[in-house]
Amino acid sequence: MTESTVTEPLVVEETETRRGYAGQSVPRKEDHRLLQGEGVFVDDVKRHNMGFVHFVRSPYAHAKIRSVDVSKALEHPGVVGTLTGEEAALLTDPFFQISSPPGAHLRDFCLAVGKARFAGEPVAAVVATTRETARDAAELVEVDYEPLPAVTDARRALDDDAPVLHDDAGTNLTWEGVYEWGDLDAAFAEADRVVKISELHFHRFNSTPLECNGALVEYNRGTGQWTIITNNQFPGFAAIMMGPAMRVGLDKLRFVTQDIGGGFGNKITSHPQLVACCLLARKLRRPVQWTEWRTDFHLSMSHGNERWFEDTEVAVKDDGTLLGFRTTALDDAGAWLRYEPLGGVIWAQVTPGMYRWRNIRLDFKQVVTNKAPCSPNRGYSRMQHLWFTERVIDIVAHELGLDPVEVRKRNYIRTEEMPYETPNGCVYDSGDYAKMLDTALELIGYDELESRRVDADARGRLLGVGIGSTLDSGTNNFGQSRLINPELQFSGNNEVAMVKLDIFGEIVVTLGTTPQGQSHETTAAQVVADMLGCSIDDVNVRAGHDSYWNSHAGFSGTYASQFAVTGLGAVRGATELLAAEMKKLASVVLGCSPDDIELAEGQARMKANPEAALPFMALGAIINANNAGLPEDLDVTLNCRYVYRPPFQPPDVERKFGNLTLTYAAQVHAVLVEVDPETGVYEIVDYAAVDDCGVRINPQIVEGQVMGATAQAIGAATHETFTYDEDGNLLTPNFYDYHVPHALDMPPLRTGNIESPSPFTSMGTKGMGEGGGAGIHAVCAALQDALRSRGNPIVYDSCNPYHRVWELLSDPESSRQRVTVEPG
Amino acid sequence: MGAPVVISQTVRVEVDGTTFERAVEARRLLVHFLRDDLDLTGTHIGCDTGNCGACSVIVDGKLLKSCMLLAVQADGSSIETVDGLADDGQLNTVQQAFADHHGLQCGYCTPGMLMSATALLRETSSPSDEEIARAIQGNICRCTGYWNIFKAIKAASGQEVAE
Amino acid sequence: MRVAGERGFEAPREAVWRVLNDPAAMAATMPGVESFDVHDERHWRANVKIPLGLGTLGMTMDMEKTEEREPDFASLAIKGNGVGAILSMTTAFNLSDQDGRTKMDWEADVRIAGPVGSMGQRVLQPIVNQQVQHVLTALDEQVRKAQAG
Amino acid sequence: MLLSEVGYARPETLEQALEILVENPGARALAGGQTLINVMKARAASPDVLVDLGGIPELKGIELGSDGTLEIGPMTTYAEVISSAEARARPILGEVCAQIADVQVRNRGTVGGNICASDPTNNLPPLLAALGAELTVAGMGGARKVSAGEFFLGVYMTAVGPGELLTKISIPPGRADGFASVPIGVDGTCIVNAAASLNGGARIALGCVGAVPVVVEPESTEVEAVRGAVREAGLEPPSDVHASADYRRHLAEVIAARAVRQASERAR
Repeated sequence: MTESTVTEPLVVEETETRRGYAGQSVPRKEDHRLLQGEGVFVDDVKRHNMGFVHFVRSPYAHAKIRSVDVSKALEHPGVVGTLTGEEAALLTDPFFQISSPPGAHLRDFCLAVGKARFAGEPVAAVVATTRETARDAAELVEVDYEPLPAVTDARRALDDDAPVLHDDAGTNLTWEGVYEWGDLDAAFAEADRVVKISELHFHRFNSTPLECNGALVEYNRGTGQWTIITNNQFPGFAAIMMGPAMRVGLDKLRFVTQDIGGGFGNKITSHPQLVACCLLARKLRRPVQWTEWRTDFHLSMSHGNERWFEDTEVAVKDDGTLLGFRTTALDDAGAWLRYEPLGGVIWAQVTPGMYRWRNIRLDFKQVVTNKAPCSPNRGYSRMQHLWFTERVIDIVAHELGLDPVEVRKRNYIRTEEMPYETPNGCVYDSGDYAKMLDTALELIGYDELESRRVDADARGRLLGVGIGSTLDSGTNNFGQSRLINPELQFSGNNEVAMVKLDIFGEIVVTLGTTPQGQSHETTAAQVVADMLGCSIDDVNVRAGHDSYWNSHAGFSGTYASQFAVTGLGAVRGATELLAAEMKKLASVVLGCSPDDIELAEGQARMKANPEAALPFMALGAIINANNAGLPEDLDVTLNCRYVYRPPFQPPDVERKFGNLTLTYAAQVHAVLVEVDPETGVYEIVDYAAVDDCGVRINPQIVEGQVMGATAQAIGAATHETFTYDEDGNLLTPNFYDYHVPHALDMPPLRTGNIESPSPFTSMGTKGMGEGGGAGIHAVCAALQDALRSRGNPIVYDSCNPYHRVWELLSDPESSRQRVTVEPG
Repeated sequence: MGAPVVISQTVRVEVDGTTFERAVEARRLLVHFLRDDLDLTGTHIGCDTGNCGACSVIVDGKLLKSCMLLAVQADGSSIETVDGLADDGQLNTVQQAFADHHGLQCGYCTPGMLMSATALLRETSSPSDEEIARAIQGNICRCTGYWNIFKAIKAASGQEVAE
Repeated sequence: MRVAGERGFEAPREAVWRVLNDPAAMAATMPGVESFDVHDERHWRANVKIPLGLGTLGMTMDMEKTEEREPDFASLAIKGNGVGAILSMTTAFNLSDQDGRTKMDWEADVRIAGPVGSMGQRVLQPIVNQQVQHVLTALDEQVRKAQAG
Repeated sequence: MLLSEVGYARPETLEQALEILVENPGARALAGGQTLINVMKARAASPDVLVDLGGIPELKGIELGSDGTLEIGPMTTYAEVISSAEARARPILGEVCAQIADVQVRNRGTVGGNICASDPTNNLPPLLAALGAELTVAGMGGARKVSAGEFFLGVYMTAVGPGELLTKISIPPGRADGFASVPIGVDGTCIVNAAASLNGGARIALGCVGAVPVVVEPESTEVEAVRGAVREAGLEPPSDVHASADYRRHLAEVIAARAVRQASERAR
């Protein structure tokens, strides 16, 4: 364990959380409203006299904006006003940039100013009394564009003749960093073989939450305050971005959310549109409502990072022992750095993947291109890197004629090595990867594999098996942002919860998070009910988020696999405080010491004499409504707020060394595919997903997250891709061409679970839900295995639609040219 | 005398047992009519190409996507939506099965999913796995991977479900 | 997308050249032309309604003759602006004598952006090919007319 | 979402419908709307008036003639074809309709709408071309019959001219039919599809490889003969994000052979 990890401040006996609700699949509190269509999603909210916002979007991927003329739109009946980029540039300052120079020099406003940099970028906004009228009027806005050449391939972005997106930066290379740990020269000197892989490509896609972005914004002229009802999933970040840009304090921005229709990270970077709505609400003196439609979302919002891995070299022994690797990661951020370049460091949370190699060099370059801006997507930045490490393992095994299962087992970090410090100072808290692999292989029927190959062969199909083993690192140390920009004053992490006992004995829990299906109301209630010894039905967890509740801190939100640690850590802390106050109050009333009091069956009672008991209702009533005669020095409010703070130190910026996340959930997936060699069409015929996220508060909810992550990985591996043509037109702008898995596409799934409690969290839980994209790699590996008899093609892309499989079948050689094996 | 060409007209529909009458533009989609004009926001919108099924409702006994139908085309019809499934806050069998088997996470696709399940179970009392998948092929869910939804619908039909 | 081809005309090169450089004649070759204005011998503007079975696609097309080498070569840059689509197109033709007949080698690079672009290339490419064929057939017609009259 | 302003009419007779179409050159027939309304959402096409054919009884229904000819009203939905006893006279019809999109679309989408949309990815245009269907097109001046081969003129363009409507789809008897496709995901949008009919000579129609179905008539039903015939058809398929022209050309051969195989099995 490194210096940076200290034991948790909150110590409670294991037994207290092991009995009771925690660990049980109790029914979800959220379901009753959602199943009746009574959830409140952002587009469900209405206000008197609200206007509807429609954005005018650039049809060009790259164009100078000579002029924007809104006069015809303003004359259109039903139109109440407009906003242009020029106005925005006067009324706001550019958004704060996370990057160090040259990325730091980008001037990013809520609407395009002077230049459009991707097709679909908002250039102006129109507000009208109906949705349809707003769109009609948007078509009347006359924008005079001067089209410019576009760059859509990151590999061309740094060419001398490549068009530069941001003159302020002067280059398309917005951030670069060299990461090196261990002794590469020694590793390559020791190697029996060096496997060289010229290029691998992780494609562009995102999780496409079914609900797109939206907001309803009201401006209070008297207080100068905006109420922003939105489905943004990280209000803390949005506020930090918006306040300075709008030149107001953060308390002038009230964020309100109830139900969110999926997020997966894609709803973190809606702050530009939110600023546009704020400016319109103030300018037009009425509430404005913005709903993003599917095509808008695909064109302009939060694509996952596309990444190229160039000139990879792997040092390996003949027995398959992996010594180290070198590679260059070229990351395509799209046109703006809205959350980037954090992707330039987040991957380092899982630097060695699940493996023991100690010598690693990765040159990270991030460029901007004329495509939609990237933002976090389930598995953010780690997924790309883990896909790379998994591809390397399988290509090495494949080329050295070794069994991928054996190579994994030989190189997996061993359970007895846990907690394991990675070459860059991260600490893998616990796990048993080899056991997970065995479980996955058993679930997939690995023993009958050969007979299944024969059977498939008889049907003219090629069977392939693939393994994907990944990590879901949870609870960020935001100090890692300093590896991107040493000037940044962020570090650690936090989350808030408040728990109170109300006048009629009702327990009210308020969270700082913004769940999008992760069932926080249910799991929080399980923990609270267990700690207070009452029924889960007596625990009311408020739905959603409201910054007026004051139950949030800088990093509040729902992202980066952490609720089971940060969210529940805060809930535990607040409940501990409340329990102590309840005992103290009861001891005063019953005339004993707080230590004589226990909380059970909805009462505070004397351990020695359970007859002497005060129901919670009595406690609530005494403090809130019947407090005369209580001792003056009785310091009890029955309304407790706790800020959970994980034990982090800022990382060593020079060595790029330190603990970047607190917990490491693990996934091992195994998949069987059958390929039709005539067409390249393939089918996933069996799938096994084994997960280990430590102690599970609600197994059914955890399994649901595993299933969801699996389905998204299957979609990404097979058909989901944001593909652009050379002019920067998005060729998959909606669900017609962007094919997500439908019911009939789903393979049979078997799930398995292993529980390795985290030593670093009070309940042994680990953040989970992102899943690490194990399925993306598993499908790639299975395809490569299936095509072995057809000229040994190398699967080099993370997305393999039928046409790519056919290309591998019809011309295996060109893919093989990417790989060479040389003596060490 | 030919039929008149109208830009807007009064539409009268029965939704979940209540009759509504509103003047509406011919161009307005049924889903916007339900959500914006009738304030029945249980029915959702997840795409703009008729692919996702979040807006699925049952019109005169037929399961349809209310984003591919003009409100004026629904004039005189009887519409069933998610808002009408529960009996005074009491979840019906299908809703309860979705809760029991964790057939929803964010809950956004759920209203459409429930209507598709409802339509299926009316015609097929104990559907096979294949029939269940076919019945919800037109409903996209991004959270669950459908597996728990398959379970929920099977259980709702009274069949054994392997846990 | 790029489309190219060659076409023969039963007419001398000069005749074909004249038609190709006569705005009025060219206008007659374009699908669904509603109005056609000549700003100068290098700049024309046409309002067209391209017929699609599901409705028509209205566009204002600005054409500029970017290069001209009489009597065999010319190139045009065309910018179309419509509600559903933005079209930018460059096209060039090369005429050569073939014992009395005239051979025209032509090529066009068509780019479409905007909502129509989202209909998918498998729909757009056939549409473009079809409109090109329409233009070429109409051109034949115009050349014959010019010969006759 | 959010269509442009549009007029709407719901005639009760064919005459009324034709009248409106003639009086309003910018008018378009609205059948099931499962394509047209989506195109209007994208505002890629904006008709001035929508003529809703849903209220015209004579455009609905399926009849099986004594000679085995199937006569299908254009406003018949896919679901009605699937469940129609008469339609089983040509089983491939119901089978192919059952592969179209999903329950909701099959409940609303119509046979007439599918072929009049003439979207290159649709299933029915190649199927009807292969089956040798005959289509009746009516205008104020009366009706005319068009063979499926001549019906499809381009993407979204058919022999149904301004002021005209498709009023009937006639399908000759036969059972030796086959259909194969490579869709994006089960029942998804087709990358390439092919229909084959062996009722007196082999006729194959390929979809998604051009603006309209390409009809190929191989010498024999042998795989190589079929693939050769497709090769010689000189297809020029579009390239898109799902398939290059080369891949579509290759698939066309394979899929054609599979459609023929299915048809041959039924011929026995």
